Amino acid sequence: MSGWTESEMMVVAAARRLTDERVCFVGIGLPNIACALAKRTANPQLELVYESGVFGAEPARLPLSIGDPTLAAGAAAVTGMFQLFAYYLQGGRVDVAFLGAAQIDAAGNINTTVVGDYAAPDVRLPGSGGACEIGINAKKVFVIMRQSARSFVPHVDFVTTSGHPPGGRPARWGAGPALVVTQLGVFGFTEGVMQLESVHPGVDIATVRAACGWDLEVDAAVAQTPPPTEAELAAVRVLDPDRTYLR
Amino acid sequence: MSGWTESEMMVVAAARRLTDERVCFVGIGLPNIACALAKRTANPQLELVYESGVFGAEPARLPLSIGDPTLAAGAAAVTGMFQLFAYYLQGGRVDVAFLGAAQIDAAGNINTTVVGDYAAPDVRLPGSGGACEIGINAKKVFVIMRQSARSFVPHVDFVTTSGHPPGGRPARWGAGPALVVTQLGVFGFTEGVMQLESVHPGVDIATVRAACGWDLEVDAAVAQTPPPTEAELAAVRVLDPDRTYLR
Amino acid sequence: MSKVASMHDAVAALVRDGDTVAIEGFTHLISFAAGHEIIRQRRRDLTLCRLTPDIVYDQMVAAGVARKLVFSWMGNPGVGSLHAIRRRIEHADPAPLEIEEYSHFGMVGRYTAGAAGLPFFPLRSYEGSDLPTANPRIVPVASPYGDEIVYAVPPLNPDVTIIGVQRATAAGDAQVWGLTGCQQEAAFAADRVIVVCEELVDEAVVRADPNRTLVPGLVVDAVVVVPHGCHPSFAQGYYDRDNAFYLAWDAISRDPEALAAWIDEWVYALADHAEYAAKVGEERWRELTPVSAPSGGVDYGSYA
Amino acid sequence: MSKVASMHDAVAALVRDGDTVAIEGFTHLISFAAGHEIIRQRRRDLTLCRLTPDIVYDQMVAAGVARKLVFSWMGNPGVGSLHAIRRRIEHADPAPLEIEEYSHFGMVGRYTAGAAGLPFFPLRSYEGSDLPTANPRIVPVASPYGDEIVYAVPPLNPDVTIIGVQRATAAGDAQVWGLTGCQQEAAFAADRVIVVCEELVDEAVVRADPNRTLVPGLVVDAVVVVPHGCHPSFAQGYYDRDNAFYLAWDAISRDPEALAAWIDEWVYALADHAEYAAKVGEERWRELTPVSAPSGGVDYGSYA
Repeated sequence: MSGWTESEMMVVAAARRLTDERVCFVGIGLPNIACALAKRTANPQLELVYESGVFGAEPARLPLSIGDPTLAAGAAAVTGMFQLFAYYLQGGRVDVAFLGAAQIDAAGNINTTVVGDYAAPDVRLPGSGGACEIGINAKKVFVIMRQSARSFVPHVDFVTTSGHPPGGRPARWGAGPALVVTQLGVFGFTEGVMQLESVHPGVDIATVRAACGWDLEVDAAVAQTPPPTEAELAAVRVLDPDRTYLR
Repeated sequence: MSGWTESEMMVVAAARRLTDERVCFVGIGLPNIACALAKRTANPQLELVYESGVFGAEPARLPLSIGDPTLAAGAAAVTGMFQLFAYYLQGGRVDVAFLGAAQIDAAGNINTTVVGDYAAPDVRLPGSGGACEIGINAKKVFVIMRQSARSFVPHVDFVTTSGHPPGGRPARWGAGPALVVTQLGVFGFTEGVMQLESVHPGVDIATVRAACGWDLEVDAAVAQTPPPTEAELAAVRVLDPDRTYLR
Repeated sequence: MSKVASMHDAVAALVRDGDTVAIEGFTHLISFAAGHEIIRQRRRDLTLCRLTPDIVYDQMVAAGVARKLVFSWMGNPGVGSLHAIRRRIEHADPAPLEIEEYSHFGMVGRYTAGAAGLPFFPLRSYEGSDLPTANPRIVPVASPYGDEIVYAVPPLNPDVTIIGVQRATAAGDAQVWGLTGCQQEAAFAADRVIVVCEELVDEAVVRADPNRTLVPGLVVDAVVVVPHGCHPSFAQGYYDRDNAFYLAWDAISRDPEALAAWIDEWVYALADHAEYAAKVGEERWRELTPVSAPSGGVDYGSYA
Repeated sequence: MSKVASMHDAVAALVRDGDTVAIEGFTHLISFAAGHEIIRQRRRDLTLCRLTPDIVYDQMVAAGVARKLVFSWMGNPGVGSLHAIRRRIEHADPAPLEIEEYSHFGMVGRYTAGAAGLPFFPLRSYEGSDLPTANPRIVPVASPYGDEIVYAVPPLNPDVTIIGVQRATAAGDAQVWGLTGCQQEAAFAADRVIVVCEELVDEAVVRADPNRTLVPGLVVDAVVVVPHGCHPSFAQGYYDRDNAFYLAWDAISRDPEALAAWIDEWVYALADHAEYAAKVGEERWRELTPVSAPSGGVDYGSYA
């Protein structure tokens, strides 16, 4: 069981941050795995909410998407998307939302729409899904994504989900991004600017800085993320035994 | 079986008008009985819609209110009131609505709110219920009510549900009232003004005029409503065997 | 984790003098048991909200718990008037009663806006009606597309919503069949929610059919188990509306002394709804119990 | 009274060149069978609407049926991209594809406004996002109460909505369990509706559990019975998502020739979905069939 991949460290670090949360809105992609892991490790009481219309899921396997039948079967409630977005999300019942991102900038602006120009894109990404309103209506937003100089950019090409603008986030925008977990480290926000909170074991600060498109200031004494426990790794590998999603 | 009450003639005459309709929104009170009768006589295919959230009811007994459990049991669909009002009614799926009224005037304005001044009422009536929006969103509106000089008034004390204003009904108000059935006769609207279409058997025109608060013009050759058939009366009396509701 | 409480304790903890309270359920699953306990605990100055104030609100108003009524249709359904409420509105007898009046979809829209965190809800109603004059909170709003005008109603966020349901878990996941009215919206719109269930069931029962869940435990503060708790209204599949009581209420409600005596006998003299149900008597419950009509089942599949 | 039709006849009668078409179902009950028949009948210039254009829309776009896409999330869920769609957007290869983009709740709000006859739907979204710049149909709207601003989206009324359901009657009353997405709103918003069911059931089955009815026959024009009609997506309780296919699609979709060959082999060369299902094979269907997990039942009571 010793040794772990960067992806495994990333989802383990993300799952841990859900220890004290109650209601978590689960985004598509990596958040799906991180939250499924949290439910099996850090916080079995966590209430998982999916934009597909599920509240209180108890997934019996790794959900293959946010609309997997394992999420509906055995859930506390399954409802239409209107009710899910209007009453659960917009009504303020979600403590934390875990989102993915293709690009993020130091202000926490998230881009999942397009690389390059909107009208003539270099890469057309999936788009908002529910992320735009989730980022506004959840009490706080966590992000999990792979970090590189191409994904951690000075300015996102397109703001899909709003971060912390200069001068602060207006109250009606909600609290916005509070945490970013990558394969290299964990980031928080101080006065609306992303800061490295911890680096994962075996990662040096130069690597983190190189995988960041802006000049990231890092305290030399930055903490190290505690390594995955045996129990955490075992749970990850039960979820994704063939490493289909966590290479 | 020979002989019938005024109330029986009234609901029979009302039920017949649903012969060619498909989807009927059933108001509280007398409409409830008239529509239940229509379903058993004039039009067994009639789809009954209730503001309580029922579509395609097959009431096994006279519903005691528009929220009777016999309406939900065996219906084609039971849904929340949001969906019922938003999608079925406001979405334009209702062919005809059958409403009751405490007061009506020659323009078809309906009052179910108050007799006297709103702020200091002589008689506080139940209020709109769904009638205000039903009157706007159903493709047409039928009314069933007891007629007297106190209920057929020159001007209603309060417009709960809009009739035909001078100059015509604006398009966004919908078509509005098309028919009024009372214990004395059947009324239609010509250029937005109520006209007697037929008198019930045994009722003379003077009685109809006396039971009208405005100077009702009546053609001396006005038609007579065909009397209830044996089958219609039998169906009425199965619905209300103790004459609790149709004295 | 269990939120199960007695009705006494739930009302004592969650319903406060001056609160805006909604006991919802459209003709179906009206928690008379909760209304009676609010009377018993002598709450005062409540703003009572409900699409259809019916007998339970007539009783509560007669007992003096309310200063204001927010509603869309006020009557004894299928029978006639609520005379205690009428006396207060028509004659300020024994005291005035403030009213705030909408249509049904207006009230549904208000709960919907309240549940959805929206500052208003747009609807196609009120054209040509005097209601917006009587209630200036009903206002026109222009569409940002083209020149269409619709009407808006403001959000309604009760301090407490109380709903009757057929079954719930100890955590408050509540399932309803038959008429579901606007209980979901009223519950999500509220600061506090009391679920009053006919039966307490294991979590496994709810999780076997999650589409049936109308209100999740997430928004529920207390679960009160009260068999027959909605009498004389009904619980689909459990008991019928007690129509004789609805008919009888007309005479009781017309006579203030008879009404006061009824409240004394059926509310104050009884400790709780169990005593009420015993007083109604087994024979009546037998008469009100419908013949079984099972829903059949569906298969969700197990995806492990 | 029966609306039962073959998929060929339903598409031939109800889907026209130039139509705005929504095949809805959020990951669940996506009618691939209908998408394939639209390809087979070589419809052109469609505006395809859907919260989540996924593989079936990639196939339809690749086959040349669409001129425009209206959506909120476009991808191969859990896997990656839809390459045929990306080629058209990124490189106009082999032709441009117009897009109109919202968020999920924006699309849900659009169907809701469309179903409810509202000129707009208000929602709390889009603050600080570039989406309103990219799509000028997303506009701010002021609350008529106080000075709050929310955003509005315009109604979406498809010419045709096609939904997959687990069971329906010949009259079109359709019942769904598991994820219900926004099929109800999309159906009520449409001019024409095709219901594609796994099973045709007697009216008595539906009427025994009317709360399960998502879409009434009232709004349905054709009922098409297609077992396994949503493969490779899933039907709760009937079959699982065929994840191997979703994973395999990535490579197929990246290669225009492989994609064209796939459409030839799996759509054009087959007369209908029955042939498709036979070609998938009994072994695969066995693998995808979940273990039974019955819902249990409730009692509605008989009130005669």
